[in-house]
Amino acid sequence: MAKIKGIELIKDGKRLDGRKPFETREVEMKVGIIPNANGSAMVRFGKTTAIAAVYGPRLLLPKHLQEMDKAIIQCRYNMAPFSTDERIKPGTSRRELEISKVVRLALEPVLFLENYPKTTIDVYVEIIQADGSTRVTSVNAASLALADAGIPMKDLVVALSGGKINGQLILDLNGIEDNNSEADVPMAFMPNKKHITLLQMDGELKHEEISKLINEMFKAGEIIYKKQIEALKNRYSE
Amino acid sequence: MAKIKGIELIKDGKRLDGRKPFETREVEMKVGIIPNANGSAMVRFGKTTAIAAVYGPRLLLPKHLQEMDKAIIQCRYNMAPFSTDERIKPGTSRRELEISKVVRLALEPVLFLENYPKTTIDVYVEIIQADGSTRVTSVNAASLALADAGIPMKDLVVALSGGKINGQLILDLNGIEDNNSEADVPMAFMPNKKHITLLQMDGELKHEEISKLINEMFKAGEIIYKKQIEALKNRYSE
Amino acid sequence: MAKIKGIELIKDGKRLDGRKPFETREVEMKVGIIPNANGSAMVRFGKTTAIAAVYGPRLLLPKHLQEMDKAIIQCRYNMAPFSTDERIKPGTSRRELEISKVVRLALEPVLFLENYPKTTIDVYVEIIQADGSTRVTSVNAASLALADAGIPMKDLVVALSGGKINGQLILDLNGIEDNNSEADVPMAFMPNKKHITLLQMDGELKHEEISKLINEMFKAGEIIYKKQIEALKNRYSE
Amino acid sequence: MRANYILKLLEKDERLDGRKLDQFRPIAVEKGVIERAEGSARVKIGKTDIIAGVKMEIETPFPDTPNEGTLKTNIEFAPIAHPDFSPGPPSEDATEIARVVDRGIRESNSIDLEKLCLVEGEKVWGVFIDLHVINHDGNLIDASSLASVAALMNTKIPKYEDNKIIRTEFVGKLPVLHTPINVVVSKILDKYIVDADKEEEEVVDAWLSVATREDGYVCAMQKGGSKALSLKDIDYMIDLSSKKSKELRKHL
Amino acid sequence: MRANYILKLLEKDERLDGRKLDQFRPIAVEKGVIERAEGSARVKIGKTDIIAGVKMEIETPFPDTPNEGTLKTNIEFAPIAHPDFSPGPPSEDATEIARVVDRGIRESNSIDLEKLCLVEGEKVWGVFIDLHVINHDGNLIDASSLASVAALMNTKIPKYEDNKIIRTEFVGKLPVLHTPINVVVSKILDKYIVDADKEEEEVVDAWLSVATREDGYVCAMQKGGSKALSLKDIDYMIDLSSKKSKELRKHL
Amino acid sequence: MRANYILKLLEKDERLDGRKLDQFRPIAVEKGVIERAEGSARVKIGKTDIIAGVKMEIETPFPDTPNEGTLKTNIEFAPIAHPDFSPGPPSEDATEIARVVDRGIRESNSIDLEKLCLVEGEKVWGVFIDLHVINHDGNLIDASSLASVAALMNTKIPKYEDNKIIRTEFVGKLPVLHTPINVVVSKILDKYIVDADKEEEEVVDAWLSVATREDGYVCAMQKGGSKALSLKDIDYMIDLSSKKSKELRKHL
Repeated sequence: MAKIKGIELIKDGKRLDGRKPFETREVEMKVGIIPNANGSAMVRFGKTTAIAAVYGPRLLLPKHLQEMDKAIIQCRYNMAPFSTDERIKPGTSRRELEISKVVRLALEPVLFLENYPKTTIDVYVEIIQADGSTRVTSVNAASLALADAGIPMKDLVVALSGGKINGQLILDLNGIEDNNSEADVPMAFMPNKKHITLLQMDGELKHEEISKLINEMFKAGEIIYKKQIEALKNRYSE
Repeated sequence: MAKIKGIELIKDGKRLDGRKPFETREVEMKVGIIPNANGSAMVRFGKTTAIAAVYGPRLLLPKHLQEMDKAIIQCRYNMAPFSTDERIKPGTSRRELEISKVVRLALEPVLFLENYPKTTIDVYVEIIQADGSTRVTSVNAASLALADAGIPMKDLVVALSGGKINGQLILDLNGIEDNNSEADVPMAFMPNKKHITLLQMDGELKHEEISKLINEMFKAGEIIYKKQIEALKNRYSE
Repeated sequence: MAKIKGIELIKDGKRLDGRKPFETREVEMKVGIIPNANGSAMVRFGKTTAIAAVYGPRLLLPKHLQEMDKAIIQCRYNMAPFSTDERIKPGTSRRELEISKVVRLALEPVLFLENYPKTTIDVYVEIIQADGSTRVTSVNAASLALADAGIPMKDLVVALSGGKINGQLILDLNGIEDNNSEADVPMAFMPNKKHITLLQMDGELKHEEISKLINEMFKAGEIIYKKQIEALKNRYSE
Repeated sequence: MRANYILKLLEKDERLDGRKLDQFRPIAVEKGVIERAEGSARVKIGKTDIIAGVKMEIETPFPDTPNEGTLKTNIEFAPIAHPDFSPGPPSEDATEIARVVDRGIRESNSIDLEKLCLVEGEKVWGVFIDLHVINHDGNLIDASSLASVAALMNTKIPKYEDNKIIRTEFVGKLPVLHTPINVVVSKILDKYIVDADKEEEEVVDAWLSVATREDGYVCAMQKGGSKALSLKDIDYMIDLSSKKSKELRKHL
Repeated sequence: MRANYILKLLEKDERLDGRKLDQFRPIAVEKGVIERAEGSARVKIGKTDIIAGVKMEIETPFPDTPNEGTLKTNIEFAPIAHPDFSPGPPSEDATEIARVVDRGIRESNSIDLEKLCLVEGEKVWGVFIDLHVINHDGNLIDASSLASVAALMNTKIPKYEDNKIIRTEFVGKLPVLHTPINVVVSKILDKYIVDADKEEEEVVDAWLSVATREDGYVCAMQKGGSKALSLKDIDYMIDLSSKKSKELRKHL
Repeated sequence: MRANYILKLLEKDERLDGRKLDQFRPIAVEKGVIERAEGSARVKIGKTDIIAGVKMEIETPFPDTPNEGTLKTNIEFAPIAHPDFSPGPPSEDATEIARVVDRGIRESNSIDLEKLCLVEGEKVWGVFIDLHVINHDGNLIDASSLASVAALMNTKIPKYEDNKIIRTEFVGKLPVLHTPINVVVSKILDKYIVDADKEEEEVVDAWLSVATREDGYVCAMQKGGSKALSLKDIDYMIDLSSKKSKELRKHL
């Protein structure tokens, strides 16, 4: 994941894959793809593909892990060994452990955990192919899987990434942009109230750039929100 | 465990160690060698030496692993670090894990597990020295250890390996034959009814060759069966 | 930890750091340094620095580990990754596991474990900097931490190391002496009755040398004992 | 209940979903589903859904085969695939499947490993087959085996230059010499069925997995289940498996 | 009980220990506390007490950055530090802190990693930051980050000769270009506080960790907590964090 | 019950099996029991039964001893040996025994490690002693130590040619300079016994393991048990241990 020195990621206002700065890649969403799961979804941003499944709410065992007054969310983000250039050895890396946590926290604010004491809601995400922005793709997939599982939610959760390349703010970083960006800002939010549930940043940004990026992500998120709604409708009109 | 190119494993009808195709190596069996165990046995085929111990039926803990209506068998096949040319690092390999399972399944059909609800019958096998055919040697040792433990059995379990070298079907592969064979077929069976409880095959064989080999193994198994009976008698006439 | 061939560790009766054979390094002791712990202490012998904390007696979970008629001591000796020349990878080595056991056994004889059935007294020691004699420094720190925790003790436990360099018996080995010594004898004892609770030896010694060393350690232990008493007094006069 | 009903039906040579005893569920094989992998395939057999991805990496050869590439097969029972799967190290069952698939490919000499040597004794291509279960509705062995072979057939060898793998350029296809096809035949009572689904697997007495090559040679077998089999059973099961393998091979 | 009292006080802009909402507890930074480490620092923020040690080791560079040294940050929740800490592999929380601190240093280009190359593609200096928690009374992120930067500034590079590290001689100081300072701002109800102690952390709704460089650039952020934040919240929190970072930087 | 009876007997200087306090159970040492190992021995002390196997492997020397071979001692409490042993990583007790045996051999300079150097700083022989417990009836330390030294004396060094170990040809015997013999003396009440069996071990107050070389030097000690010992105890125990070590050495 080296930065390539002096790489020109944007030229005449176009990115390497032809996109404009605030244009997202092709987005595909499909709900209900895993028959065994209570809820499931596949979300693809360009080549980045996440599959999420929800099992539960189900009784949490062993007992001493149970919360008496609410459900807990157990979340695992995992990359398939073949999802990247170099094969990933099985086992959970520190990066995967951290992303599992931020994905969980991105979802928690929309759920009514107090409705399901002593249970667990298990959210599993597999990255089948990775080309940047995997954690936000995961959040979108998990949001749909939760809705598909019929778990009441205050709102859906919409996620995408913003960043900066060659001095230009952009949205939806792909792999090469991610590795060579000046900054990378994954974000998730509840689209109706614009409440942010996941926000991370790496790189170098001025405060006003961060604010501008967040506003652009709010805007682009509208489209992603519509795609989520559409994918859920397709599921039930099948 | 490389195949040696063009190695001549059989010449004038004799194998490298002088055996005829369907001849087994020297077999030694001894029952009751571990005072602490409920049952135990040592079985040696040539240099390949397995020591098996049975502990149980004993209460299975933790409770959530118990089966309400029968005993479970817990089986571990393990190779001593000094049993082969290159030292084996402690810890269970995938190969050992798989063999543990097939040894367990080789024994299960002869036991009356429903007689011992909530318990475990622990079968442990240590390969003290390895020179081919370790899994079938293990099954013979485990069969004797179970009988020694006084656990009722429908029949003993007899095991041996068959294979093919230089186009010739053979029995009881040693290490060099195992590594350079065209096929390798470990098998275990109940000698009285000729019921097969373990069967694996690796290599290249025609269907009719498999059938012929199985028949030869049934025949040679008679002798192994007698050795088992004899070893058990010796134990009680001590 | 190589022995340096032909190194002269003692010259004109003085050791490399200027000490006489039976002289200890500067010793510093401080009690009550970890607010969260029930008891805690820092002990420094030269550069070797140990921090000990005691938590408990507290209920031991899971239940099946409890002893019905007494407390157990759980002890962990751990070296900080930056405590030595070469960084130590996190995780418990065999050496650390063994030292954890001998430190536990060094403390056990002074405690009234039968007073606290079903509980655990957790003794944790972190080596913040290592320059020889870390296990005895740990015992001194743990002794003070137990006293600070208000746990009744038959006596304090005093510990120091003896050894032999260039044919001369010495006390309190530092790192370079430890690595190049002819013998190394860590010891812990109850100062009032001179009862030995930890004794190990590595190297080459005649029986009479061992006895002489133990007597010298008893003597020097008086001073360490006084330092312990003083550190405890300072704690309560703060 | 359900188990009894399955058994009742079987007595009449019938199955829950109306299949014949020797009939597979619908099979779909899609190659090249993972662009970033050197080879890949997704296989669905009924509701069982599995992805095989092949990665090519530079490895040190084993000392006793200094001029041969290496092969490693791994399966992940991803917790998305079944309520009983949980994260963690591979279970005994997962290990068995990975080894059965691995041996089928290895023992059939499916891949021409000598063609994968770069510097004798130092550098060879390592072929890593990773199986990822998406939904588990029984017969993981056949689905895994079929997905693995399909993925191998789909695998390209990347360029290797200046000690670096150039994953955007390729020097050719992976040399696949043979296509072993695995078909598990299960025995329930005195009936033999193929492609047992998850519910059927729970009442299976014994099964035999047989991998057959395109030239009719059997190259791997594995008996499973807690009951014994007679030689007559085994003869019948090998025959049935070999016959069905021809049908499955058409999906490659 | 206690939690309710904290909330009650906050409504009046008050805190348990009398601090203002935007006030840190007393801070003490001591550098060079571990003689045998190449760099070290001990930071106390109130009763929170943490040691950072830096070890320099010879490493192989990553293939894609053959001429750069490596950085690894690790935190140990030593069981001495809190009754809930127990020996074992790092928890999710420990992993998150290590990664937040690591990214703050890495993304701010704090260390001039190219100066740490010995033989391109073969040997570089590896910088290992190990954080050891001595007492945990809240705000481990800020304390860890401050201790790490202080320890890096205190780090000397040992001599490397004849394939050996001579740890008693030094060739110079670690080239530290930037000093990112992390300040977590926590939101409780509609109040924003800095330096939440352990008790306050238990009632925090959401927090934002912001690392600010000496030139005012933000170089890392991480949102935590189980409640959401608005853009207005975030703008306010970044402002407050950047402001406080100047105060903390004075302790370096 | 049983424990009380043991104590009652001891008061009369008697033991359950009729032995004297300073008497070992029958000892049997058989060398060369594992043909495929470079060295091996099986030691039985009463019903305690243990196999030591020595493997010779090519290793990289430690940086600070570039011209010396390496030694590693490992013990496996195989679950065949006792109802309380279970599969898994080594317990605290197993680790202690491995380290006591290892130190006894290492500190007595038993093996001439400099003779095991092949290429300075690059390749040396690694000596791996693996202890496998077959039946545990007490006094594992003495049995392990005796088996290890017997196995070392039985060890041959294989030929090493063209970067390969030829395990069927040997260049000579492992250079064993010293034979440290370990004898544990246990204190129960005010009595000292040797070779405590499993039942006796459960009532031992304190024990001292002493390794004595053939020249009378003590080369390793380890105190165990939950009670303290006086210097008088220790003097007595060293004497008794050294005396008994001569008896045990005859079995080599």
